[in-house]
Amino acid sequence: MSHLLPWLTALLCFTMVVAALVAIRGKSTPIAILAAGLVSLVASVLFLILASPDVAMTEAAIGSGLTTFLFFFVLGRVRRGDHG
Amino acid sequence: MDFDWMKIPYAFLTVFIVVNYGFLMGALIQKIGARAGRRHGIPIWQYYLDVIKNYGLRSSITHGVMFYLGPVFRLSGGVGLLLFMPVIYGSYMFSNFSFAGDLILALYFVFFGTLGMALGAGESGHPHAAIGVTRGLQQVSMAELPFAMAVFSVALQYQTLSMTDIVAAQQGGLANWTLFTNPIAVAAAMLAFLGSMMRPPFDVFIAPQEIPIGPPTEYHSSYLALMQTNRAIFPVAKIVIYMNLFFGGAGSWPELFVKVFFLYLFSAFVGVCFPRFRVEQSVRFFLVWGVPLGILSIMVV
Amino acid sequence: MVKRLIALALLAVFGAVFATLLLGYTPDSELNLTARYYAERTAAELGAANIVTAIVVTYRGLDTLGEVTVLFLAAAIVGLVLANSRPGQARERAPVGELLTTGTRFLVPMILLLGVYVFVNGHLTPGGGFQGGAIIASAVLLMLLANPLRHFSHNLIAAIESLAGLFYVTLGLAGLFLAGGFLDNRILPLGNLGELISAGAIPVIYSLIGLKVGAEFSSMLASLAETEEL
Amino acid sequence: MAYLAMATGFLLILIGFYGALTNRNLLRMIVAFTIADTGVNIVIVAIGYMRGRTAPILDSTVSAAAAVQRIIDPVPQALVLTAIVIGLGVTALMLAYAYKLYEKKRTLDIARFTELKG
Amino acid sequence: MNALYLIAIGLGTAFLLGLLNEQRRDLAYTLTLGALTMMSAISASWLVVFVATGAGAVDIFTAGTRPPFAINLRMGLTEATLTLLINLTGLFAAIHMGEVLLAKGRRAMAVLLIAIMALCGIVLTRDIFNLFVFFELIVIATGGLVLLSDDEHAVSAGFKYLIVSQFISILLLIGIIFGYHATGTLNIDGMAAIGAGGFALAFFLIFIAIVAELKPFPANGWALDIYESAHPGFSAVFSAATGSAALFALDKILAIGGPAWYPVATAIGIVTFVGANLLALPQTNDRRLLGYSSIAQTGLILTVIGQQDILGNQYLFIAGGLLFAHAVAKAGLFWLSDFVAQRELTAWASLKERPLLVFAFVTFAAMLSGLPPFPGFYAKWELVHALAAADRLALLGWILFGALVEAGYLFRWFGYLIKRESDEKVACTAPQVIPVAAAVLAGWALGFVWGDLSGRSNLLLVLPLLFALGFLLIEWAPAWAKNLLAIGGLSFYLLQTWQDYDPLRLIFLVIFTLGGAIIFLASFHAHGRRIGFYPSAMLMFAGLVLLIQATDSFGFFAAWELLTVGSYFLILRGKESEPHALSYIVFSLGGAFLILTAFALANAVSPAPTFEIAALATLAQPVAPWVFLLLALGFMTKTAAIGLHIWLPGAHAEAETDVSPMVSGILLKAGLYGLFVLLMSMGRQSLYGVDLVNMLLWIGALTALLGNLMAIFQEDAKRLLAYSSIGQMGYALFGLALMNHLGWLMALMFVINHYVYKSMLFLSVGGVAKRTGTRAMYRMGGLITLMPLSFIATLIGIIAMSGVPPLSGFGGRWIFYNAIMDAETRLPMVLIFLSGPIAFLYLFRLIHTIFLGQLKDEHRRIKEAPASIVLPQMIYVAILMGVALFPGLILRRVDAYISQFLPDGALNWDGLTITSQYGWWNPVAIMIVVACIFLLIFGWLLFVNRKAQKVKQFNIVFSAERPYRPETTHFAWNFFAPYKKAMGFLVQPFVTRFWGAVTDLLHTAGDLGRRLYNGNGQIYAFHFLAFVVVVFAFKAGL
Repeated sequence: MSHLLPWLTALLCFTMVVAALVAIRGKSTPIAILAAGLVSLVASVLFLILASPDVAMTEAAIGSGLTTFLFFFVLGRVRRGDHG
Repeated sequence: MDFDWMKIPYAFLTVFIVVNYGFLMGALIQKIGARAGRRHGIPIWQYYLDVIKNYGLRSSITHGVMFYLGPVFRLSGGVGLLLFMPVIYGSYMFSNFSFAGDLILALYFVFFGTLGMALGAGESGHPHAAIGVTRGLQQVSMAELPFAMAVFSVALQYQTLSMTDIVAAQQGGLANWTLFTNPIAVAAAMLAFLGSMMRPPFDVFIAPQEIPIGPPTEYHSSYLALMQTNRAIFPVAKIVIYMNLFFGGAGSWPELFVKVFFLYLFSAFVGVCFPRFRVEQSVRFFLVWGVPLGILSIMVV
Repeated sequence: MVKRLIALALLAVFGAVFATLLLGYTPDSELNLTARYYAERTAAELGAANIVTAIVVTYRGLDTLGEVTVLFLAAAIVGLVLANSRPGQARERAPVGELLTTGTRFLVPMILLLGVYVFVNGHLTPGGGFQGGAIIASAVLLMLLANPLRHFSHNLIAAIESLAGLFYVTLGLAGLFLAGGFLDNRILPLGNLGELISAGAIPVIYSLIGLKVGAEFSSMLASLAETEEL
Repeated sequence: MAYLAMATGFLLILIGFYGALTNRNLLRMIVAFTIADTGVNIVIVAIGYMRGRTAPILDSTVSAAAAVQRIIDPVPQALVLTAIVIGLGVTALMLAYAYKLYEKKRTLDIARFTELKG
Repeated sequence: MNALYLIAIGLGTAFLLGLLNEQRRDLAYTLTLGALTMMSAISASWLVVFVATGAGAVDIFTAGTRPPFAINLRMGLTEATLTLLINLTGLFAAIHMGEVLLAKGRRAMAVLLIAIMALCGIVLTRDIFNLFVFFELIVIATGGLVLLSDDEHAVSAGFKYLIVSQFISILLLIGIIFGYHATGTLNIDGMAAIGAGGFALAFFLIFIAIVAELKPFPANGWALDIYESAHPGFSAVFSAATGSAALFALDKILAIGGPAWYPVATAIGIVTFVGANLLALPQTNDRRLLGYSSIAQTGLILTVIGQQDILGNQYLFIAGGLLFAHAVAKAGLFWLSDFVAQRELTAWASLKERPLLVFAFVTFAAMLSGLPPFPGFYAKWELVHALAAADRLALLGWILFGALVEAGYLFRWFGYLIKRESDEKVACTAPQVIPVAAAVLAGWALGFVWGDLSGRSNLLLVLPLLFALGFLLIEWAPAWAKNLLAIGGLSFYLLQTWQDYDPLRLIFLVIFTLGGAIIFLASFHAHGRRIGFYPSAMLMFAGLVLLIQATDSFGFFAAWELLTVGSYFLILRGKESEPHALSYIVFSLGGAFLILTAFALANAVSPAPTFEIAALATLAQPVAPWVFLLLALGFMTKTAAIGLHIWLPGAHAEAETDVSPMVSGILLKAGLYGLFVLLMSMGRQSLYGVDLVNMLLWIGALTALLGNLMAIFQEDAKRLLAYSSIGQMGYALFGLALMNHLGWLMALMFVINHYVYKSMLFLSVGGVAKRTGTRAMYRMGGLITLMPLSFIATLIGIIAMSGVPPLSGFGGRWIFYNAIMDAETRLPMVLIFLSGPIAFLYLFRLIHTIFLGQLKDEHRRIKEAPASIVLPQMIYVAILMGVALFPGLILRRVDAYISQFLPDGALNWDGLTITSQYGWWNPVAIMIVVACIFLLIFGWLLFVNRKAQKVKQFNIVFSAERPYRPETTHFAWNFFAPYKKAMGFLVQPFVTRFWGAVTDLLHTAGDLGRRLYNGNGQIYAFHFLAFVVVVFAFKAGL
């Protein structure tokens, strides 16, 4: 198990970077938001690997959960004019 | 030197001599000028006639207090200037009130009459009076500059501001005259002299033969007589300054008469030869020719 | 395009700075002074098994108080910002699915319970007030999703939030009088390490935090939910 | 591992910054910031990580006495907790602002809100 | 009270508000105010304890654990003062914003409370992460409070702020965590003990993040938008409280970085100070301008923080002085801005109907400009001295330059306030008034405290100044009563102190006091209460007498600033004087800064707590010539030497009738006094082989010439006199620079004469202008019969001034000629020779075109000037006559006094004749001779022409016509046209163009800088990142 951890970490990191790039450069805002949420979610797994369960929980609950919902709330309100 | 009651009759005597000399010399110069122009000219006693006539005329008008006082200022300026100077070198009798002040007093007192006259003429309300005054002032402001510098140069040369001392330093022969010991200063001063003698080419502000402009425009009768009297005294007094500073002064009245006459003639001579300058032209003239000479004279002394 | 290039150029410098930091970084082999103190003394001093919690609630309690205040502020300001945007009357909305409604009814109590569990056990296990608060808020979120027209009592939320906050501050002040200082948890007996009722005031405080955070998140969500679609 | 995580964290920060600098859409800027925030959190946690140690929680496997040798540095974790919550607060606030701005101008383009300048 | 209560009360109350019913807003508001009051009281109690006992700082532990394992706070003198400032600002802001807080409800109040609490937290905490948390609280609270504004742009401003804050906090966090990793602690003191050497990069990130909270130029666009759009009540907090807290935070952080980072802080600070001030120049929006000014002031304090290595134990005094002056004044101005309906600077004119608000504005502007008696003045003094002592002259120069620019726009603004028109009515409500009043009180109280702490004379205990300020309290009294009091005060002061002075000082003192009293006689013509006149005038006179009193450099400089400010207010009272008063104050302050620098340089080489003026004599190379140069330049701005003269004509001409003589006849002498003192103590100095005194000689001569030359081309009588003053001051400067006995005597004679005849002429012309309603001379004419007394005064004045015997002016000329006989340099004399006759031209113009020539129809019924204006003129005529006859009365003693310094060439005063080594002069004899000749001739004329009658106006010979229109017959306009043709090239407005170009350049720079701020929040983020990069490069290159 432990020898797999670095690979897993690398995979997670790669995923985060890709997701982050999608969030930044992607055309669609909802997908960007989801990608950002994904970054956060993956990060919380990474935190677990880094022996930080408290942080992992928080990141999962707040960073990826609540934040994403907040985004969608607002996005839902302003969707029509979203051409920026 | 100090005051002494005897100075009062002496002063009157000085004034008397200078007035007569002034009348005669003025007419003479006028006549010379006329002859040079192939005209007959005025009789030598013409100025006496004019003055007597004008004193005799009774005028009943005045434009106001300053108007009334203008000629008084004018003549006071001339007489005062004369009396504040040692006219005849070495003579107690004709050193008059020179104990009251030195060369500087004389230089500044020149303006006393000018100022009063200008104010008097101004009150007449005649625009030409003001035009004349301004022209005169403008020209004289620049014309006086080389002279002031020459005076400074001479004062530096002799290390004194006393006119008597300056004359004293020039005694002992022609070569001791400032004319030869400090020719540049004299040259500068003589340019200024031309400018301040109200003769062509620097006479645009007096211009008597044209439409009447200039300070005397509104003056007539006894006012004019006072001014005519001053015309006799003032140039002489002024030339005396030049004579004392640059031409060895005069040890006696005849010497004075001769020197003053030739100096006066000099201005007349130049005047005959040149056409009249406009004011800005004469200002520029003195700026370009007089001032550098004056500066030079200060620098080399 | 120029903007992007400039951005890249600027970020290149930052990248260099970060790279320098990264390359200069050597992991500690031993705990540093502060961490060592916490590792050695937390259990004895504060009686909390979860050292992170002990730090969060007590040693760095002032930070946490500030943190809670950040949320309080954010909630208040979100409320303020959106205050004028609230619609005057109820909006027409398409009904949401039956599944969601039913699911909500079933799930909400369980989620709430889970949230409470998380913050009550904060001093023992991973998790605590913030995580628990977030979980509680997710219950509210669920309810909002199920019934967008639901009107939450802002006063209720505010009251919970305020009371929790007040108690928090009061407990902190009690530390001044009863124990070693502001936010000292030893105003209550420390109990035995690892038990639920232990670690002095930490569970109480963390619970208050949980309530407060939950209320604050809920308040934010509710405020946002009540805005009008533009 | 920590290096990798930290590098990723930094990379996320840079990506987030880039996004915030180049996206004119308000919401996308905020998204970019959350990514950068996540990056910061990763960096912080990575700093505290020590190979071969466990989470700073005392339980049956980690006794209080052995803690010094067994656990990783708890402080960064405490800090990250705070940072995450603060990040959420700021994000929420920015979202509310974005909504308000949109309400005013019906656009999310940051370049349109330039009445105040000079 | 434990300092933690500051936080607990703030937070607790904020939470408590949530429990209240949303409808109980009054209660919530009361609670808020109560909490803020209690917090203020706690801070105040700490402050009292620290001040009373001198106790050291107290550490406050949390969590029952010692630092670095738990967060600790610290309460010391600085912290107590700062938290008091913050809490009071918060309290008054809450009062000020009462209406909007009540409207928005408890949430808004909670946000405000938390903001104030967090600011206190920033000040108190010793933990760096805790600092971060508090900063985040501030960011969010700011984001919320911005919204209290009714400006719809506030939202976008807030968003821009949040964007940049995100960048800042990310950098800060990274810095903190790496700092922690390097040191194993988060405690600031713990980190400081280890030092930032091992984690310089991380520290850089922390540093730059905190610096960014100070809104450094140019990465501060967002802050300006907030200042512009936020509610002014909050802007006050944002400027005064947030700025102070952030500065203190930076100060704390720098303890970690250590001295290696001071230069960085200094560089950022000074760039911010100068840059923000430049950008403030072209602003027209009041709040945005205040924002720029706030940023600039913060930059200045940051500079001071960066210079703490050389400030020693003065550090807190200086930083505190600047900080409090800035905070109180800025808060006050922001609050004041609420009285103004529109946001243009010119709209502030609506305040002028309310003298108390004007007074408040003056207080704040003076505080910001560092004028006495406010804390900034003392701080500036010490700062400049410390910088000079450490040889950091470039920095010193930039600081003063920035301060000058700042004073420029502040006083321009004040000019708008006083001079522009506005229809708006100002409504005052108690919540608006209380905070402003509190700020005013605080300002004066701080002035007192700082004066007390300064270890120098506390200006607010100086009697003449108090006397002047006392007039503020009796503004309700009628003008005549105040006038009596002013005359009495000046005379009393003279009576009390005249024995203390040597003859030279006594002459100046007499002119300043008795001279002032005589001019005040003319002020009896004013009716009503004449609000603002007496405090300003007496402030100027207080400065003048203090100048004479001063023996050390501090007293001298303080007096100098006081008289400058007083005279500025006086000048500003003129109808069209707005731009002229502005250029006056800018030039004067510039000159004052030069003087300050000179004193600082001098003090630097001969270190002593107080620098005696007399010690100037002991200065040696290489400092001495520089000191000389700076002082001379400073004094010459006051005497309006050529090149520095452009402020004078407008300022003197546009001033009120009785103010013109004050500023011309009296105020100019202050500059001469300075030059006297300078030359007396320092003598000849040369720099790079150039004899500086010789330079002065040239400047004096040029000034005399060009001043006079410009005077002759003026159509405006008072302008003519003003230019004439320039020329006259040139003469006096020339005399001084001759550096011989008679030169000084002449200068002194000019001091007296110029006072007498210039005051007289200004009064006379002022009286005429008052009656005719114009100052254009060509529109006057022929007034001699209607205003004979004014005419006489003018006549005597111009005779005296032109130097024609027998009046006193001649004495001056005579001494002058004797003096130049001794001079080594001859060339400058030429200019003086020329300027003499030119003076004649304008004097003639003055008297002719006003009193002679043709009377205009519309003036036929005017009367002599009011008796109160004529009376002093007659006194002057008497004085002139007296001085003309017996100059020895005054000059003899001075002559003897000067002999102490220049023994050669003293005059001989035996009998009535005054003798020098070259010539002589007998004023009495001259007078008698002239009078006799004059009277004789006058009598003769009366005799031959006794029946003369005055004729009517147009009874003149005029080309055989009788003119009928006085306008066409009065030769007055463009009087000296030929001269302009011939000499006009000398009076091309080169100097005006030069200074105009300088001003334009500054404005253009400011305008170009403004383009940076294009309003796009994203671009502001670019600015910030670029700023970080630049600072990084700077630090790396250091």
